[in-house]
Amino acid sequence: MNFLSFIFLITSLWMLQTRNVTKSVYLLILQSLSLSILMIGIPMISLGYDFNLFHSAIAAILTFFVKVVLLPFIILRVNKKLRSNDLIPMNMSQGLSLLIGIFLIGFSQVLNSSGFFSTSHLSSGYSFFAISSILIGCFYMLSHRALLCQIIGIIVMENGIFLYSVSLTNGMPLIFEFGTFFDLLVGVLVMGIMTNYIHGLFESTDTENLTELKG
Amino acid sequence: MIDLGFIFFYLSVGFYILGAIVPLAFSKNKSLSLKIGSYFGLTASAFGFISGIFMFLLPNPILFKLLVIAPNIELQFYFDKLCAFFLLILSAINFLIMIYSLEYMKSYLNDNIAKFSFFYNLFICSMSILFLVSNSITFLIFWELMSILSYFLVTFEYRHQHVRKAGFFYIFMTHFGTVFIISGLLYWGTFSNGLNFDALKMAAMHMSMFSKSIIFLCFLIGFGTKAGIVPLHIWLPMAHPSAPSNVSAMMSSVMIKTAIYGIFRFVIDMLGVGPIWWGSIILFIGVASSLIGVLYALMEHDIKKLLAYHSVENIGIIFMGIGVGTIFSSMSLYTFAAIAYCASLFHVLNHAVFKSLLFLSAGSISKIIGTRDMEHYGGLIKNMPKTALSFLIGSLAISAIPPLNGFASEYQIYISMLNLSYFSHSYWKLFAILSPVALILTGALAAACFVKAFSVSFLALPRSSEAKNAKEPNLMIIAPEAILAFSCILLGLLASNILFYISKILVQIDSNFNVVYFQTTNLLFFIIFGLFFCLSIIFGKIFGLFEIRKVPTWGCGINLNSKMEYTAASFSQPIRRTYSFFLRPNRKITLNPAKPLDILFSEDLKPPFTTYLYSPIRKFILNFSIKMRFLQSGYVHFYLAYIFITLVVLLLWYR
Amino acid sequence: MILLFIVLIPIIFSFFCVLPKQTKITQWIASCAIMLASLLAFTSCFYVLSSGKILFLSNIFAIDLLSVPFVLVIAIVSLICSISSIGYVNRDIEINEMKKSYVKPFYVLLLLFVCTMYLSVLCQNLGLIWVSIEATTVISALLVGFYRKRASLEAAWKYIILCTVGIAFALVGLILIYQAEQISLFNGVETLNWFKLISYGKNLDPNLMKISFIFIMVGYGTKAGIFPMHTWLPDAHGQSPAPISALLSGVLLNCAVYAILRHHLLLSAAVGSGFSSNLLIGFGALSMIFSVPFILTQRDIKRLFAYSSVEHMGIILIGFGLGNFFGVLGAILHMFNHSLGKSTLFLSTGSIVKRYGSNNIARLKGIGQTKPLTSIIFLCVLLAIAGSPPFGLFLSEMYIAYAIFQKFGFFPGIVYLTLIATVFAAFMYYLGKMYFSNQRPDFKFKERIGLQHIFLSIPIIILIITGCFLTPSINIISKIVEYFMRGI
Amino acid sequence: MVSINPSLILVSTIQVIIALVFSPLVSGIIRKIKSYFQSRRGASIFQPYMDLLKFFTKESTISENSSIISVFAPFIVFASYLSACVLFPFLGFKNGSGYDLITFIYCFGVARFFIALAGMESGSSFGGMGSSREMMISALSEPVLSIVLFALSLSVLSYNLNNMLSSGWSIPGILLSISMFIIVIAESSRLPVDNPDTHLELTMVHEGMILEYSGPLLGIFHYASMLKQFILIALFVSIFSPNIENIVLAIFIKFVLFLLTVFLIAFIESIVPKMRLFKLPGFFFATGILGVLAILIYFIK
Repeated sequence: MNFLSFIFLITSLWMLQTRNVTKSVYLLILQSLSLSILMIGIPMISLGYDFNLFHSAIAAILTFFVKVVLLPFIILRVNKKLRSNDLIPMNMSQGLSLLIGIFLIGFSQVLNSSGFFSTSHLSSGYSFFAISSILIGCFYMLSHRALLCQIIGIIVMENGIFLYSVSLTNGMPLIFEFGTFFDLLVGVLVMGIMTNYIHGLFESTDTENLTELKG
Repeated sequence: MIDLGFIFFYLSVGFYILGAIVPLAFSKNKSLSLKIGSYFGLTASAFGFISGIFMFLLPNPILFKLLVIAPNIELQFYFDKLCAFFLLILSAINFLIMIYSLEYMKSYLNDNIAKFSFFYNLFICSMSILFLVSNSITFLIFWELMSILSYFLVTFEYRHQHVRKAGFFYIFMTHFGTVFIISGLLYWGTFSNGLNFDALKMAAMHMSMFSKSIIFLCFLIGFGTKAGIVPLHIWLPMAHPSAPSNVSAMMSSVMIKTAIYGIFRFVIDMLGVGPIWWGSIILFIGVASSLIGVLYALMEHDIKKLLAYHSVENIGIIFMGIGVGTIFSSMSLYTFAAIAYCASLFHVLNHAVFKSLLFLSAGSISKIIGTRDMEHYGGLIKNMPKTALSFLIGSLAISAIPPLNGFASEYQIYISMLNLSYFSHSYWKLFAILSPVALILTGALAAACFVKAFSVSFLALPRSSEAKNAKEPNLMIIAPEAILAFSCILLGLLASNILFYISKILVQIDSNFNVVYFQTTNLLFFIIFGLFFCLSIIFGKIFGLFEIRKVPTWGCGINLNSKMEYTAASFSQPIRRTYSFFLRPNRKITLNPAKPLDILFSEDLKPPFTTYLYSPIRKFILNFSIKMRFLQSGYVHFYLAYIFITLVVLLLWYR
Repeated sequence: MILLFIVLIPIIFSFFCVLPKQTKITQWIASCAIMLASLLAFTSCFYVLSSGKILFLSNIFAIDLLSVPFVLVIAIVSLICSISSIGYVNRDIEINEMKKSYVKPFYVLLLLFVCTMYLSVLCQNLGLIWVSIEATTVISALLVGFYRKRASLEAAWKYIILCTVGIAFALVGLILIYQAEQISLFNGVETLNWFKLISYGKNLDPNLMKISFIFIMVGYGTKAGIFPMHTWLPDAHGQSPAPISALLSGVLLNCAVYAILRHHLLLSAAVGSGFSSNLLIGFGALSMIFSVPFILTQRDIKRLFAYSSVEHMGIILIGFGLGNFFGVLGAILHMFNHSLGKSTLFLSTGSIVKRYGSNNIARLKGIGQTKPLTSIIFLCVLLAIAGSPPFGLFLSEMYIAYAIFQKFGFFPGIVYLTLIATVFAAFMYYLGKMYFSNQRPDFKFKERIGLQHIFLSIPIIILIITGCFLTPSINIISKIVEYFMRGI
Repeated sequence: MVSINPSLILVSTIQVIIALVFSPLVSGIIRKIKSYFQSRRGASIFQPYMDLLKFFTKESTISENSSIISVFAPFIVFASYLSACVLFPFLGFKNGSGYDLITFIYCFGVARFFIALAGMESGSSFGGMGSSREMMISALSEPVLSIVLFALSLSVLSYNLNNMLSSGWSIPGILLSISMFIIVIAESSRLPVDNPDTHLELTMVHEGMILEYSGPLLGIFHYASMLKQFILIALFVSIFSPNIENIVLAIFIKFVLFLLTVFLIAFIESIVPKMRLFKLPGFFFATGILGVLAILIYFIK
C-alpha cells in the first residue's frame, strides 16, 4: 500500500513539471488507478474484520470508471479536438514549480506530524500523501495556465481528498460517493465543453486571456 | 376632545396620502393633477392644524398604541404639547405654501406635476407623523422617508447638473447624519427593554454618564447635520436653492426644524440633564454656526442661497438657546433653562414664519425675473409693491429689528445668555459674555445682509429688462406672503402670550421648567416707537413735509444708469475684506494690454469646509478604493490563491 | 411525498421542454413547472409553519423551520425569474443575442438549476447538501456562460473553477465531520444526517468539528460570495443573462448560506456557538468592509449590484453569527428581503441594460425617460437594496445593527452603520447619474405596460409589506428565530 | 411689560424734550471748540438750530428713483432715536423697569437699517457706498459697544440700564470707558471713523447715504444724527459718572462730565486724521480687546 501511495504522490509531483497535457493525463490515470486500488486496500488493512467489501469495492469501481476511464477520456478528447500540442504556458519555470512542490510536500509533512493534527484524529498513515496531493493539485492549478490543466488540477485535488477520506474514515457513505462522482463527472464535462467554447472564441487555451473582467 | 384630535390627525394623514396618490391617476392632465394634489394637501394641513390645536389643549400627554409592526417596533403615537407645537408649525406653514403652490407650480407644468404632488404630500405626511411617533425604529423610518422624499423634491428640476449634484450632496450628508441618529438610538436601546420612547426614558435614569454622553454626541452630530450646523451645513446652501421655492420654503422653515424637535425630544425630554459641557458644546456650535452662516450669506448674490445660509445662521441662534438652556439645567437653574428653551422654541416658530415668507417671495421674484441672481433684479418695489412690502417685513424680522418676531425670540436668548454670564463661574463667564456679543455681531451682519438683499433687489433702478417689466404676481401668491408678513408682526407683538404658551410645553416635559413671567419689550418698543413715529408723521403732515419733488439723482454729471448702481457684490465688499482672514476671497484682476479699458475683475471665495475638510476625505476614500481594486485583478490564479491563503491563515489561526 | 415532487417536477418538465417546436410553448411549460414547484413549496412551508413540525421524507428530504425561509425565497424568486425570463429571452432572440435553438437548453438548464437549488435546501443529509450545491455550480456555470461571448465565457470559467475548488474544500470539511461521527457514534447506520448529528452533538469531537468548520466556511463561503472568496461573483453576476443573475444573487448565495448555517448549528451543538459565530461575524465583517471600495469605484452596473450582494451576504452572516434574537431575526428577514430585492433589481436592470446595450453606468443616461415604468421599479428596488424605508431591508438592517450594539457595544455598531451608509451614498450617486440625467438624444421612445412590470412589482409590494407591516407574521418569524436560537 | 405709571411718563417726556432741545446745542459746541482749535472764530453755538430752521423752510426733494421708503426713512430713524431716548434713563430716574439694554442697542439697529435702505434708494454709487460702509462699521462697532455694555451689566448682574448707571466707576471701568468713548465717536459719525464735514466720496459714510436728500427730510436726518450723538454722550456720561447720593450734586457732576466729553470729542477730532476704511477693523478689534481685558480684570482673579 505504501508503494501505491508513493506512486500517488510521485505522479502528482511529476505533473508539476510536465508541460504537455497528454502526459499529464497519463500521469493522472496512473494516480487515479493507484487511488482506486488504495480505496479497497486501505480499509481492508485498517478495518480488518469490519471490512465491508461491497462498500469499498463499489467506491473503487466508481473511482476506476470515473477517474481512470471517463475523465481522462473526456480531457483527452477535448485536447484532441483543440489540437493544441504545444507546451502548456506556465506561470513559473518547471524547476521552480517542482521545487515548490517538494516544499509543499515538506509542509504537509509538518502539518501531518504536528501535535495539533495528530491528536485530533486528523491523520493516519496515508493522510500525509493525501494532504500533499491536495496541496500539489492546488498548486498545479496556480502554476499551469492552460484551461485543461486547471481541470486536471481539480481532479488531482479531488483525488487527494478521496484518499484523505479513505485514510481517515475508510470510505464515505455510498450515496454521497455516488453524488460526488456524478458531480465531478458532470463538472468536468461542463468544463470540457466550456474549454471548447473558449478555445473557439479565443483561439487559445491560455487562462492569461481570461483577465478582461476586473475591478 | 382626545378623540377629535386623533380623528383630525388621521384625517390629515389620509388626505396627504390621497393628495399623493390621486394626482398620479390624472397625471396626463397636469393642471388638474396640480389642483387635486394641492387641494388635498390644503385640506390635510387644515386638519393637521386643527388636530394640533386639540393636542395642544390636552392637559396630559397621551400614548396611543396603534399596532406592532415587528418585534420591538411599534407604531404608537405620543401626543404632547411638543409634538403639537411642531405639528402646528408644519400644518400652518404648509397650508400657506399649498395656496402658494397652486399658482407657483404652474410654471412647472412641463414637468411631471403628479410626481411632485406625490413626493411633496408624502414628504409632509412623513414629517407630520415623525413628530408623533414614539418608537425609535418607527421614528427612524419616518426620518429616512422624509430625507428620501425630500431628495426627490430637491432633484425635481433634475435636468440641471448642479441640481443633481446638490441632490446628491443633500442625501449624502443627511444620510450620514442619520447614521449617528441611528447609532444613538440603538445604542440607547441596548440599555432598555424595548425601543419605545418611554422605555428609553426609563433607561436614561440609570445609565452611566459616559454612555449618555456618547448618545448625546451622536444626536448632536446627527441632528446637527439635518439642522445644518457648521461644519455640517454644506448641503443646505446647495439643496435649498435647487428645489422649487415652495419646497425650499418647506425644507428651510420646517424640515430642518425636525432636527430641533429631535434634540428637544431626545436630549432634553428623554436623555435628561447632563454635565455642563453638553450645553457648552451646543452653545459653541450655535455661536459658530450663526457667525459663519451669516458671513457666507453676506457674500452671496444668489437670493435663495443667501436665504439658505441664513437658515444656518438661525439654526445657530436656536442652538444658542438650547445650549444655554442645557447649561442652566445642568446647573439646576430650571427656570432660566426654561426661558432659554422657550426662546429657542419661539425662534423655531419665528424662523419658520419669516423664512418661509422670504423664500416664497424670493421664489415668486425669481420666477418672474427668470434668475436667482440678485444682480439682475433692482427697482422691483415700483412694480411689485406688495411683494416688496412682505419681503421687507421678512427682512426686518430676520434681522431682529425690534417690534417684529425675530427680535422677540432673540431678545429672550440674549437675556438667557446674560443670565448665564451672571450665574457662571470664572472662565465660563468670559465665554458666556462673549456669546451674546457674537449674537449682536450676527444681528449686525444679518441686518447688513438684508439691507443688501432688499435694496439690491427692490430699490433703485431695475438692472435688467425683466426687472423693468416685472408685474405683481396674483393674489394666490401674494396672500400667503401677506399672511406670513402679518403674522411676523403679530408674533412680535404677542410675544409674551406666545412664550407663555410655549412654556407650557416645557412644563409638560419636566415640571421644574416652570416660568412665571417672561419679560418682553416688543410691545413696549412698539408703543413708544409707534407714538414717536406717528407724532413725527403728524408733525410732517402739518408742516407739509410730504410735498416732495422728485429730481434726478446726481450722477456726477453723467446720466445715471443701472450699471452705475452699487451691486450686491460691491455692497458686501468691505465686509468681505474685513473678514478676509476667514473668508479667503480670491481676487483676480485680468488686464488686457491690447485694450486698456478692458479690465476683468473677479473675486470668489474659497469654501474652507469643502476645501479643507470634505474634499480631502473624499479624495482619500476614493483613492483608497481605487487602490483596492487591484484585489480583483482578473487572474484566476490569484483568486485561487486567495481561497488557498484564507484556508491556510484560518488553520494557522486556529492553531 | 410533496417534497419529492418539488424536486421532481422541474426535472420531469425539463424533459417536456425539449419536446415542443415552438419556443413559446417551451417557455410556458418551464414557467408552469416552476409555478407548480413553487406552489408545492408554499404548501409544504405552510404546513411546517402551521404545525411547527418537521416534514420528513425518508432519510433524505426534510423541511424544518430553518429551511422554510430559504424554500420560500426559492419559490418566490424562481417564479418571478421564470416568468420574466420569457420577456428577456424573446428580446434576446429579437436582437440576436441568443439563437432560437438555444431557448430549449436554456429552459432545461433553468429548470435543473431551480431543481438543484430546491434540493440543496430540502436535503437533510449534509453530504447531499454538498452534492446538490456542487450540482448548482455545474449547471449554473453553463447558464452564466450562456451568451458565449468572450466575457461571459471568462466569467463562467472562473465561476466553475473557483467554486469547484472551494467546494472541494467543503468536502474535506465533510470528511472530517464524518470522521468525528465515526469516532463518537458507533451505531454508524445514519451517516451525515443532520438531525441525527445534532442530536448527538455533544459527543462529537470538538477539535475535529472546529477544523471541519474552517473548511466548510471556506468552501461554502466561496459559493456564498464571502470575501476573499467572492472573486467569481462580480464576474458571474455581471455576465450572465438577467434572470440568471437574479437567481444567482437572489437564491444561490442563500443556498450556500443555508449550508453554512446548518453546519453552524451543528458546531454550536458540538462545541458551543462561540467558534463558528466568530468566524461568521469575521467573514461577514470582511465582506462588508471590502465590498465598499469596489462599490464606490464601480463602472459596471451589474458588477455594482454583485458587490452589493457580497456586502449583503456579509450583513446576513453577521446577523446569524451574532446569534441573539434580533441578530437572527434581522438576518432571516434580511436574507428574505435581499433575495427579493436583488433579484428584482437584476431583472429590471437587465431590461434597461438591454435597451442601452451597455453595462456602463456612465452610458445609462436618462433611464427615467427612456424606460419610465421599468425605471420606476428599478428605482424602488434600488432604494430598497440601499436600505431605505419603507422597504423591508431597512428594518432588517436596523435589527442587525441593534443586535450588534447589544453584543459589541457602540463602536462596531457605528462602523457597521457607516459602511451601510457609504453604500447607500454610492447607490444614490449612481442613481443620480442614471435616473436624474438627461436622456441621450437618439433614445426617444416610451414603453408600454407589460406582464413583466406587474410581476416585477410584486416583490416591491412584498418588500413594502415586510418593511411596514410585519404584524401578521410576527409569530411565524419569531418561531423560526426561536428554532434557530434553540440550536445555538 | 412696563408698568405705566405717570411719573415714568413724565420723566420720559422730560428726557425727550431735553434731548430734542439740547442735541443741536451739543453739535454747536463741538463745532465751536473745533473752530477754536483751528484758530477760527467759528459760528455761534446756536448755529445748528439755524441750520435746522433753514432746512425746514426749504422744499423737499428726493431722487426720482426712490420709493416710499425714502419718504418714511427719516421719520423712522428719528422715531427710533427718540425711542432710545425714552429707553435710557440718563436723568438718573431709578424706578423704571423697562429700561432694557438690548432693546436700547437695537433702537440704533432700526435706525441704521432704514438709513442704509434710504442710502441705496437713489441708485447712485455714493449712496450705496455709504450704506455699505455704514453696515460694515456697524458690524464692527456694535459688538464692541455690546462688549462694554455687557461687561458693565455683568458687574451689576442686571441688564436693566437703570441699574447700570454709574457702574463704570471702577478700575476696569477705565478701560471700558476708553473703548466706550471710541464707540461714541464712531457711532456719532465723527473722525477718525467718519468725517461729518466733508462730502468727499473717499471719506464719507453717513453723509453719503443722505446725499440725495434736501430740505426738511435732510433736516430730519441731521436732527436725528445730532440726537444720536447726544444720546451716546449722555449714555457714556451717565454710566461712567460716580454714584453720588445728592441729586443736585450728581446732576452737576454729570453736566460737567458731559461738557468734558464734548470737549474731548472736539479735541480728538481736531488732532486726528481720518482713518483708512480698512484700518478700522483693527482699530475696533483693539477697542474690543480692551473691553475683554476689562472683563478679565473684573471677574477672573
